[in-house]
Amino acid sequence: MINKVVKNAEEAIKDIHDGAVLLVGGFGLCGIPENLIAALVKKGVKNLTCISNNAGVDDFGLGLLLQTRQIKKMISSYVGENDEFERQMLSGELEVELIPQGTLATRCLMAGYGIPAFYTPAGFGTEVGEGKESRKFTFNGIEKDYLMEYAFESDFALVKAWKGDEAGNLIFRSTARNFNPLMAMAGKITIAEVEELVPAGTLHPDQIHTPGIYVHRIFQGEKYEKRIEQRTVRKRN
Amino acid sequence: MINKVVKNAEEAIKDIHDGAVLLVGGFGLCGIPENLIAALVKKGVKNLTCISNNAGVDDFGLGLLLQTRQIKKMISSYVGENDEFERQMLSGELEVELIPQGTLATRCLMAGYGIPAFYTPAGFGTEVGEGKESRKFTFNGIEKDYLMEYAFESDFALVKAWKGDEAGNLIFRSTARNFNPLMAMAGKITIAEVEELVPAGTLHPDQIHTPGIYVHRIFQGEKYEKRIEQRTVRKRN
Amino acid sequence: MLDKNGIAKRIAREVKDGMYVNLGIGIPTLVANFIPEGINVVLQSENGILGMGPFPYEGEEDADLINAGKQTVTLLPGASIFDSAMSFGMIRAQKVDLTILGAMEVSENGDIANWKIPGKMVKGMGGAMDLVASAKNIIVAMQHVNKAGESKLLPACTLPLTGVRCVKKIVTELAVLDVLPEGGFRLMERAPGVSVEQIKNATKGKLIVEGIIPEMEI
Amino acid sequence: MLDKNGIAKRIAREVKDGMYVNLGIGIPTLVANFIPEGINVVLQSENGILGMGPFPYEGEEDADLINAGKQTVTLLPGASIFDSAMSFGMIRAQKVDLTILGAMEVSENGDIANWKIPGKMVKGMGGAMDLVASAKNIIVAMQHVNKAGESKLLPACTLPLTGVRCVKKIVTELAVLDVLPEGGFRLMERAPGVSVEQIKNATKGKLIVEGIIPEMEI
Repeated sequence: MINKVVKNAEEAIKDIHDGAVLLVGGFGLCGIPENLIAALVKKGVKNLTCISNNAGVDDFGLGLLLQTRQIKKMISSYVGENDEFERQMLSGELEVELIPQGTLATRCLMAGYGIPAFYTPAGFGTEVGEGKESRKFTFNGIEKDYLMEYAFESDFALVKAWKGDEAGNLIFRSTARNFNPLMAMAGKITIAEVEELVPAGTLHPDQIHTPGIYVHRIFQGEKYEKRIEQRTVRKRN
Repeated sequence: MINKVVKNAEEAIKDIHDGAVLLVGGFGLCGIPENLIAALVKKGVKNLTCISNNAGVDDFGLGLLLQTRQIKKMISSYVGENDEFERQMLSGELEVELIPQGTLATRCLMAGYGIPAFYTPAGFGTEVGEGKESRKFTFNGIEKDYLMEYAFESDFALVKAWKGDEAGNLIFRSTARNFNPLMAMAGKITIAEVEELVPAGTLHPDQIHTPGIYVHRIFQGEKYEKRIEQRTVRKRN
Repeated sequence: MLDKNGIAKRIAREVKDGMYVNLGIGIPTLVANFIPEGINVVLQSENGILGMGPFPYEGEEDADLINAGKQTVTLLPGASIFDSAMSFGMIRAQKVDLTILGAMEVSENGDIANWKIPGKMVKGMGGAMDLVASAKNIIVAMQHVNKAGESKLLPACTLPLTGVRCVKKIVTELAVLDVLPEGGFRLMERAPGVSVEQIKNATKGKLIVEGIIPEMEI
Repeated sequence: MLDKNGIAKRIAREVKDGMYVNLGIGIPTLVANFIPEGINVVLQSENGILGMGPFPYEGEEDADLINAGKQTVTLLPGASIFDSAMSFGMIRAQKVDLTILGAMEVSENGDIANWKIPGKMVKGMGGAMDLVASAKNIIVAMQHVNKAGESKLLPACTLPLTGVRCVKKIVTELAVLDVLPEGGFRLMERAPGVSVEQIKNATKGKLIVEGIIPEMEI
């Protein structure tokens, strides 16, 4: 067993530098690395490029790093719900690249699997396809146009899991899984915060979502807020 | 919940026809669909193309379908351990295509993910690369030559899981996982046999390896032999 | 003329037993409320759910369990959870049988525009481009005309596209229309109390009216 | 001159703390027996294991738990199981630090042939082509000459290739040799009791001998 445990978020991000390219897990505010984002705010690193499906809300998630103007560029699929984001984007302070959600997810997967390029139909014939190579393939009898997309290159991946062990193995809970295992695989250096850190041998080998080989540093996070963006409920009859 | 349960192996394979292309799960004799193979022998369909990492041994696994000369072509990565296989191959009765194991696995994954083509370095500069498109990519600063490989097209996938539910969700046990979840995703029609079939709602949603959407028919298999190919042990001190 | 629930109710009739269905935000979400008893359907949410259930009872919300609209939801028996690559993988591999989504514009050859208005804040395409590029069957739920009274069924989209030649059927407050493979909106049904003339006036793209157009049953 | 265990023992010294290692069948498998205490290494088996342990105790074999050589094995604490696509994914992404495998021939530019002899029954490449095409660091464990007494370290391979320009180091019963990026086998160490002359005679490819070649410590 190779021990991946670090003390806390500050130690985990100590070598994240100005200008770093970060993959940040989560979908909306669900499954985001709360402690790592807080540590980045505290550290004050600047000119970050963040690849993350969304950009948080004004006062939570990646929105916190937008407030402090630490992000130079966002690569996302959907960035609503954030006034400061909108202001920075419209004023040109913030660079934004929008890409289809499935392409975003798959570019992470391919990085984790060492596949530099692949073909997907998403965005063909739209402005997403402009300037990209395209090619026709026939699969199962259906001919279609596909765009060639590339695996993501990045410096660090910051992910959040439910449980993790000393060997860096991760288990995610419910839809907090989302992009987290994919970004964990894609990171050149992957940092995982977990709600519960357990000794090696505690997690069942068949139930591990992300094997520890993909995780370089792990720590147990503190005071998870796990904010709900849209609290929708029904009444009991 | 969409119910995928069929009565038994015979019913599950009733429409597998002469000349069908089958993906067959398992690694060596580990995690092979024993009941489905037996049913194919009984049914007597001929001229099958089997995509499977290995070809079984003389009297077990796909070796049974070789004994009865039901297989026209094998697509595998490694085919030792089988005298009848060797005889048919050398006599030209059996067509054999050998492809790298990682390429085999990934061609299944890509079929299940609707990606018609991807790039892998395996086999570049060898006879595996002959006649294939190749291309240079630089990923994380390393330039390398890659071959373009295609997702598998097939008619049926036959897989074996440990537990499954009525909705077709599958959980694999230990290294009996191997190619099974990948072939399950890749099959146009996927048939799963399981050691234990449970009601929907019994399996934990976070622990499911193959979601039921990829499985068209499921049944509980009988009398699993689970033969061990290389029984290696150590003595207690 | 149909209200939003009416559109959803009519679309629900397109949902067949045994289908895996992805519902977009807005009217499409309402479709789930009208799927008849005995029709077994599994809802996919592209953030990683198969077998999505209704909203939780008050006090039972789980921050870790949301749908693609970021709303708290529940899971039904037989549900499974997976990562976003697998989620879009099963969409791309056409394992999801039906996608229902909203649109700003649809063209007579099936192009759809629903993510960007030049000059306005662009929030992004989310999963829409993946869904429309891959789905076997796409039904658009939308109003026939926009707030300015202009037709949203056009010869060609004026807004940036989400996908090309992909929409198969459109249900609006006025009508049900099929998009023909050779191009054109074929009028299939009129909403209760709506005349063919009204539909003609509200449709700028090529409208094909053949024979008697029945009033829709909902 | 080293026996098989000697070769394995020498290679074990190349295994550093914190490495993920894939061991091929034959001599490479023996390397696991010689990794010193205190060196934490995780063994990968390409059929889907990280954290592979020793053979099970008699009576504790599990048909569902085998390694890539189809032998019954065990798991160590911290182990994980995954499918074959992820297994080769982590290999391709160079998360596995070191691959140790056998060879029939190695050329002076690092090409390797280890899967096919024309005219003989071909069993297949298994995972070897994926491993050699992807690994950051490849050490070949083999005999210096074949049964016919011919050198296996050649100017160019005569057998069908498994991979090109990939081997970094070779350990044989006679010597440790580095394959230089510009081509050539650089002699690094002699096996106990073996002379440089013996190694020269057994090496058909370009051998580079500079300075005094130490006898290996094992």
